[in-house]
Amino acid sequence: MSVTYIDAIREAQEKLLRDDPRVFLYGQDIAGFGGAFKATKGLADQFPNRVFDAPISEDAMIGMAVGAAIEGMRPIVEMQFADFSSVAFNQIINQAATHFYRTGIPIPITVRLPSGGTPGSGPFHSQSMEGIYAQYPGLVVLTPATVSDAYHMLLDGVALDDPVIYCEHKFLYRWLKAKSINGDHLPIGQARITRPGKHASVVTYSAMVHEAVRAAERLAQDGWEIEVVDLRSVKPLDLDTILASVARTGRLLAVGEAFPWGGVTAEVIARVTEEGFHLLDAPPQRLNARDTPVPYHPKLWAAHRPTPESICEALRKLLSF
Amino acid sequence: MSVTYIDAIREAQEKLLRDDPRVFLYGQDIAGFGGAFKATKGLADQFPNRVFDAPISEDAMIGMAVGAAIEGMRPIVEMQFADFSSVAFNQIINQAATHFYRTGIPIPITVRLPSGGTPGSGPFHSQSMEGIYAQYPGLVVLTPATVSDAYHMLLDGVALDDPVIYCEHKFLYRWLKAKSINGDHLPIGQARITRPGKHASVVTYSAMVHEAVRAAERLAQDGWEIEVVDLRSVKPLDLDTILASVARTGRLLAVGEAFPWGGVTAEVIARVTEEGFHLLDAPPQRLNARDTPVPYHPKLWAAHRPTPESICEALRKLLSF
Amino acid sequence: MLRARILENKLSSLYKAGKIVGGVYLGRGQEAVSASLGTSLIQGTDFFAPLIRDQAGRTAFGEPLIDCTRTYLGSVLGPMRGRDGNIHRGRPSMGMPAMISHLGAQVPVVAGMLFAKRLQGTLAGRVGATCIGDGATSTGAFHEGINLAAIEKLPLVVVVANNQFAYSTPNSRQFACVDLIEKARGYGIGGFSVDGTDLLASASVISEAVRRAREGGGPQMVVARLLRLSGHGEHDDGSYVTTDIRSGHYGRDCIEVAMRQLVENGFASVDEIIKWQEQIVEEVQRAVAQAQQEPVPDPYHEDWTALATRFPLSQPITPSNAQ
Amino acid sequence: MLRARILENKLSSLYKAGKIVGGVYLGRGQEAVSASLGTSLIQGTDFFAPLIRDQAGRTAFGEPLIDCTRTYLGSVLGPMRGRDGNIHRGRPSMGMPAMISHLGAQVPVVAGMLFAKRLQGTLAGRVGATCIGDGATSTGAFHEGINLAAIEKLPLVVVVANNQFAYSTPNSRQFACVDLIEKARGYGIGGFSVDGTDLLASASVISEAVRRAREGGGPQMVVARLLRLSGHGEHDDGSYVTTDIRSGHYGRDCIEVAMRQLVENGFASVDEIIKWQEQIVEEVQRAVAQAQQEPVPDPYHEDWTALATRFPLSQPITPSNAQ
Ligand SMILES: Cc1ncc(C[n+]2csc(CCOP(=O)(O)OP(=O)(O)O)c2C)c(N)n1
Ligand SMILES: Cc1ncc(C[n+]2csc(CCOP(=O)(O)OP(=O)(O)O)c2C)c(N)n1
Ligand SMILES: [Mg+2]
Ligand SMILES: [Mg+2]
Repeated sequence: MSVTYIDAIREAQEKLLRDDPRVFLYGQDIAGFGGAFKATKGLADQFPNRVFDAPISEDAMIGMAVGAAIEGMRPIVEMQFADFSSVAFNQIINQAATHFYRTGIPIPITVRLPSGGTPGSGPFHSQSMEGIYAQYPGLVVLTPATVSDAYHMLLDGVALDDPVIYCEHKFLYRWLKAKSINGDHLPIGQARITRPGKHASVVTYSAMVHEAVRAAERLAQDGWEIEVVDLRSVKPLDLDTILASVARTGRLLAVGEAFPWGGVTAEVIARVTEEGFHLLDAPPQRLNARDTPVPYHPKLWAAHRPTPESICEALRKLLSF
Repeated sequence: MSVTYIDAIREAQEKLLRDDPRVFLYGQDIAGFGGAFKATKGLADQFPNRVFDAPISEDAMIGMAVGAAIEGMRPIVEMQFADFSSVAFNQIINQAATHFYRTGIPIPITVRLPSGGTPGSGPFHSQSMEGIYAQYPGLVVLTPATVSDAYHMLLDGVALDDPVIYCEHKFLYRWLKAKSINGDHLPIGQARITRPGKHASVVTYSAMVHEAVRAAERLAQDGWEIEVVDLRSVKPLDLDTILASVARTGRLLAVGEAFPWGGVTAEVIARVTEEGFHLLDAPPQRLNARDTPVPYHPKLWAAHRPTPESICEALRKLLSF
Repeated sequence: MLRARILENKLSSLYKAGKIVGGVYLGRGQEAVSASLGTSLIQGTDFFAPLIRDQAGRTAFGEPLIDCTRTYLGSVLGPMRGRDGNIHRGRPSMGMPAMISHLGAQVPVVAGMLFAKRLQGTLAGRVGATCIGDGATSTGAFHEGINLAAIEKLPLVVVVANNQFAYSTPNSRQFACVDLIEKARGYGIGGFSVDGTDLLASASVISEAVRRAREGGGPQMVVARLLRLSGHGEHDDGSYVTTDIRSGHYGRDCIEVAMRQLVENGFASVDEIIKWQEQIVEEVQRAVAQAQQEPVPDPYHEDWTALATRFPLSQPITPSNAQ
Repeated sequence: MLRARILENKLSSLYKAGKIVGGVYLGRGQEAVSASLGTSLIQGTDFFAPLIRDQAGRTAFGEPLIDCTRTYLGSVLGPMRGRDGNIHRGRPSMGMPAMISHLGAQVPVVAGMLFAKRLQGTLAGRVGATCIGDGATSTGAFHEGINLAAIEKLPLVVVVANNQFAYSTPNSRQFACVDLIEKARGYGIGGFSVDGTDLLASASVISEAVRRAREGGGPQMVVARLLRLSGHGEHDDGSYVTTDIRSGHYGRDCIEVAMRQLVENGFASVDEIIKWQEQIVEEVQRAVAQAQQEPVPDPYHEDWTALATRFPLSQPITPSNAQ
C-alpha cells in the first residue's frame, strides 16, 4: 500500500480533528464535496459541525479564522488555490501576522495554499507565494516536499501558536507516493539533507526538491556528487544546515519555482554570503521561474519553471568555476 | 525659493494633467480636499473632471484604472497609504501586472504609494511594499529619493506603457527640499551614484539614501570614503551601476527600510554575488528593518529601521574584514 | 446559443478524448441568458466581459469560433498565444476583456472602460456588461465594483446567473437574502429578475436592462434563475445536485425551451433548426480541424518578458501620444 | 458619553500642546450612538470591536480610562506597549479586539469570535458588535464579513455611523442607494435606522437590535444618521463640511441633546450633571497625570520578535491544550 502527498494532508486533518477539539476546517467546497482536490474527503461526515463550506469570500474567511483563533480555536482554512489568497492578503499580512506582536494574543491559524504549477493551469492557478508571505514578520511559512513532511508539518503547523502559511504543492498531490506516512520527523524550522554530496549544494524546497534530485542523479553519472538540501520551512530558514552543506561542498545553487525577483532563493544567497562567504569556492547561483506570469500551455510552462535539465545546466556552470 | 519632495509630486501631476489628456487622477479625498498629504492640492480646481474622489474601495479603484487604461487612458491612482494597497493587491498583481503578457494590451497605470515610516504612524501607516510588488513580473517599481527624481520619475513612470508602482516616501514629503525641481534626469532603470567613494558601496534607495549619506559623512571623518548608490528603481534593477561601484570598492552593504526577509537587499546581494563574486573583498552585508511590524512609539520606531548609527556600525564591520 | 451548445458538446468530447489543453468549463443550461446578453450588445460600441459560462454570449457578441478552438486546442495563433487559456481568453481591444480567474474582478474593469469613454466624451449610447455567478456575489470585488459603478452612474449591466451552486456550494451557504435581486436596491441601481431557462423572457428582460443602462439609467443588475446542466467543469460529475433540483423547473434545458419557442412563435421551423444545426456542426468541425493543425507555442520563440517596455532605456522616454 | 467627551477634549488639547504620540481622532458628535452600543453590551460575555470614533462605546463597555491615556501618552504600560497606538488599542482577551487600520476588516473578526463560541457551545445569550463608518461600507471586507455572518446567522450587530463624510468625501461619492439601511435586506439581515444625535432614540433602537441578535435573530444592522463635530482627525479642520450641514438638524450636539433629555425625563438634575462633569474632569486629570509619569517603551528591552514561537525548536512540538 502507498500513501500520496494529498492523502497525507487529508490524514493530518483527520488526526487533528480527532485529537484536538479546537480544530475546525473552513474553505470553499470542503464539506460534502471534500474540496477541489479532495484534501478533506469524508471529513465532514466523520466530524459533523467541524468542517464548513465557506462563501467565496477569502478575505472574510481569514478574518473569521482570526476571530475564532482569538477565542481559542485552531482553524485550518483551505484556499481553493494559493493564487486566490491574493484577495485575503490584507487579513493574512495585516490582521493575522501582526496580532501577536501588537496584542500578545497569538493567532494559531493555518492557511492551506495549494501552490505551484501544473501543466495547463495558467497564470492564476499555478502561483508559488511562499516568498511573498515570508517577507512578513509574524508568519511561519512551510513548504513540505515529501509525503511524511506533508503529514507531520501540517500537524506541527497547527500546533504552533503562530499563523502558518502551509504551501502544499499541487504537482505532488497524486504524483508523489510513499510507503508510509510516518517518515523521518524533523521539527519545523529544520532543513533536511535529502541527498548527501560533496561537490555542490542545491538548496531548494517543495516540488523542486524532486527536480533537483533528478538533476543530481544525472550528474552522478558523470561522477559529480550533488548535495540536495530541502528547506522544508522557508520562514524560519535553517541557515545552520545550509551553511554546513556549503561548508562541505563550497558551491551553492538555490532553486525555486517562484518568480525570479527576490523570494526564497535571494534570501538564501544573501544569508549564506553574509555569514558563510569564506565557505564559497564559486559564485553562488540561482535558478527560478522566468519573469513572466506562469504560462498556460504545457510547452511554455515546462520552459518557465526550473527542470532537471536547467538545474543540470546551472550546476555544470557552477562546477566549472 | 525651495521645492519639497511632495511639491515635486504635485507639480508632476499638474504637468501630466496639462500635457496629456489621457491622464486622470483617482483616489480617496484627492479632489476638493487635495489628498491626505496634499499631493493633489488645487488640481481638481485647475482640471475639472480630471481629478476624482474615490470610494473606500481600493480593489475596485485599481480594477477601474485597469479598465480605463485598456481604453487608452493613463490613470494615476493614489492610495491614501501604501499599506492600504494590501486590499488592492489582487487587482495590482493579477490584473494589471499580467495583462500585457496575456493579451498584448499594455496597462499604463501608475499607483502612488505613500510609503515608509514616520514616527508615531504605527504598523498600518508605515509599510514599505516595494519588495513585495517587485516580485511580480509585469510591474515597474520606482523608489525616488530626491526632489528631482520624485518629479521626473513620476513623469517618466506615467509615460511608460507598463503598470508602475511609485513608492513615494512620506518622511521625505516635507523634510526633503531642493533648490530646483529640475535636477539631473536619468532614465528609469538607471541607478545613481549619490556620493562617490572607494572603500565600500552602500546600495540603497528612497529615504535610506539620506541616512546612508549621513553615515558616509560620519565615516569620512575617519578617512573612509563610502560610495552611496541610489537604486532609484528597484525593478528593473540597475545591476551594471551596482557592479561598477562594487568593482571600485570591493565591499557591499545593501540597506533597506523594509522587513528583513527577502526584499530589495536580498535581491541586490544575490545578483551581485552571482555576477560579481570576484569583485568582492569581503562578505556582502545587509541592513534592513527588524522582523516585527513597524512599531508605533517613536522610540521603538527609531530602533526598528536602519539609522545613520546602525549603518555606520554595519559599515565598520564591513570595512574590518 | 445553439452554436455555443454544439461547440461546447464538441469541446466536452475532445476533453474526454484527452485532446484539450487545460480544463473545460461549460455553460450548458445557461445559454439563453448568456446569448440574450450577447445579442443585446453591439460589438465595436459596447464592452462585454464574459465569464466561464459565456460561450453563448461570446458567440453572440461576435467572437469568431476559431478563437475558441485555437485556445482549447493549444494553437499559438489563438488570442492568448498559449500564455493564457480557454475561458480566460479575450480581445480587450475589441471590447472584450480577458478575465482573470479571481471572481468578481472584472466588474470594476468594465466600469473603468466605461469611465474612460466618459472622459473621452464618447460614452453616449454605449454600455458595458459582464456576467457573474451566484457565488461571485460574495466577493469583495463584486461589491466594490458595483458600488463604484453606481456612484459614477455608469452604464454597466451585471447579469447574475444564479445557477444555485458555486461549484458544489448551494445558495444557502452563499447568501442569506431571499433573492439576490434584493441587493440591487442596496446599491441604488436598477434590478430585474428572470427565469433564465426561458429564452424569450431572458431576451426581453436583459435587453430592457441594457436599454435602460444605454439611456443613462445607470447600472442595472439582472438576476437570472437557472441550473447548470453540467458539472462545474468537465472533471466534475455534479453529483451534489439532487435529483429533486435536477427534475425541478430550472432543470429544464433552455435550448429545448428555446427551440420550442422559436417554432411556436413562427420564428423558425423545425426543418430550419435542423439545417442550422447541421451547418453549425460543420463549422465547428472546421474550426476544430484548423486549430488542430496549427503550431503550438514554442518556448524558443517566446520573448519571455511581461513588460511592454524594453529595458534598459538609454534616455528618459516621452509619452508616445501625449499632445 | 460625557466621560468620553471630556476625555477627548483633554486629548485634543494635549494634542495641540504636542503631548500626544501619533494622531488623535475624535468621536465628538457620535457619543450617543457609540455609548448606546457600549451600554447594550455585557463585558465578559459580549464582544465589542470599537473603531476610531468609539471612545464613548469603549468607556461604556468597561475599558478603563487609564488604557486610553497610557496609549495616547506613550506609556509602555498601556495595552499595546507602544507597539501600536491610540485608536488601535484593544484587549482581545477581554472581548475587545484591537482594530487594524484597514476599514471593514474587523467585521469578519467579530463574526469569527462568535463562530468560535458556537463551536464551543457557549454562544447562547452572547452578541458581538462593531461600529463602522459610511465610508467603510464601500469596502469589500465589510461586504464579505456581513455576508458571512448572515450565512452563519451569527449574533453580530453592525452599527453604521453615517456621519455623512468619509474624511472629506461626502456620501454622494460613497454610495448611490437612498439610505444605507437598504443594504440590510440585500444581506438578509435585520435593519434599523435612527437619529444618532438623539440619545434616547439611539439607546432604544440599538438595544433593540442587540436584543434581537442576542435572541437568535441573526445579524442586525443599525444605521445612525449624524455628523462628526470635529475634523477627521485633530490635524483636520473639516472645512469641507458646509455651514448648511453644520447648522442643520444633524449638526446639533448629541451631548447637549442628551443632557436635556436626562433633565427633562427626570433621570438627572442639572446639578447632578455638573457634579458628574467635575468628577470626570478629575478622573481624567488623574489618568493623564499617571500615564505621563510612566516609562515610555525602551528599544533595548523590546524582544523584537513577531512570533509567539521561539525558534529554533529542538524537537517537534505537541499542542499545549489538545485533549
Ligand atoms: C476569488 C476566487 N475564489 C475562488 C475561486 C475558485 N472558483 C472558481 S469558479 C468557483 C465557483 C463559482 O461559482 P459561481 O460564481 O456561482 O459561478 P458558476 O460556476 O456557478 O457559474 C470557484 C469557487 C475563484 N475563481 N476566485
Ligand atoms: C481600506 C482603507 N482605505 C483607506 C483608509 C484611510 N482612511 C482612514 S479613515 C478614512 C475615512 C473613513 O470614513 P468613514 O468610514 O465614513 O468613517 P468616519 O471617519 O467618518 O467615522 C479613510 C479613507 C483606511 N483606513 N482603510
Ligand atoms: Mg453558480
Ligand atoms: Mg463617515
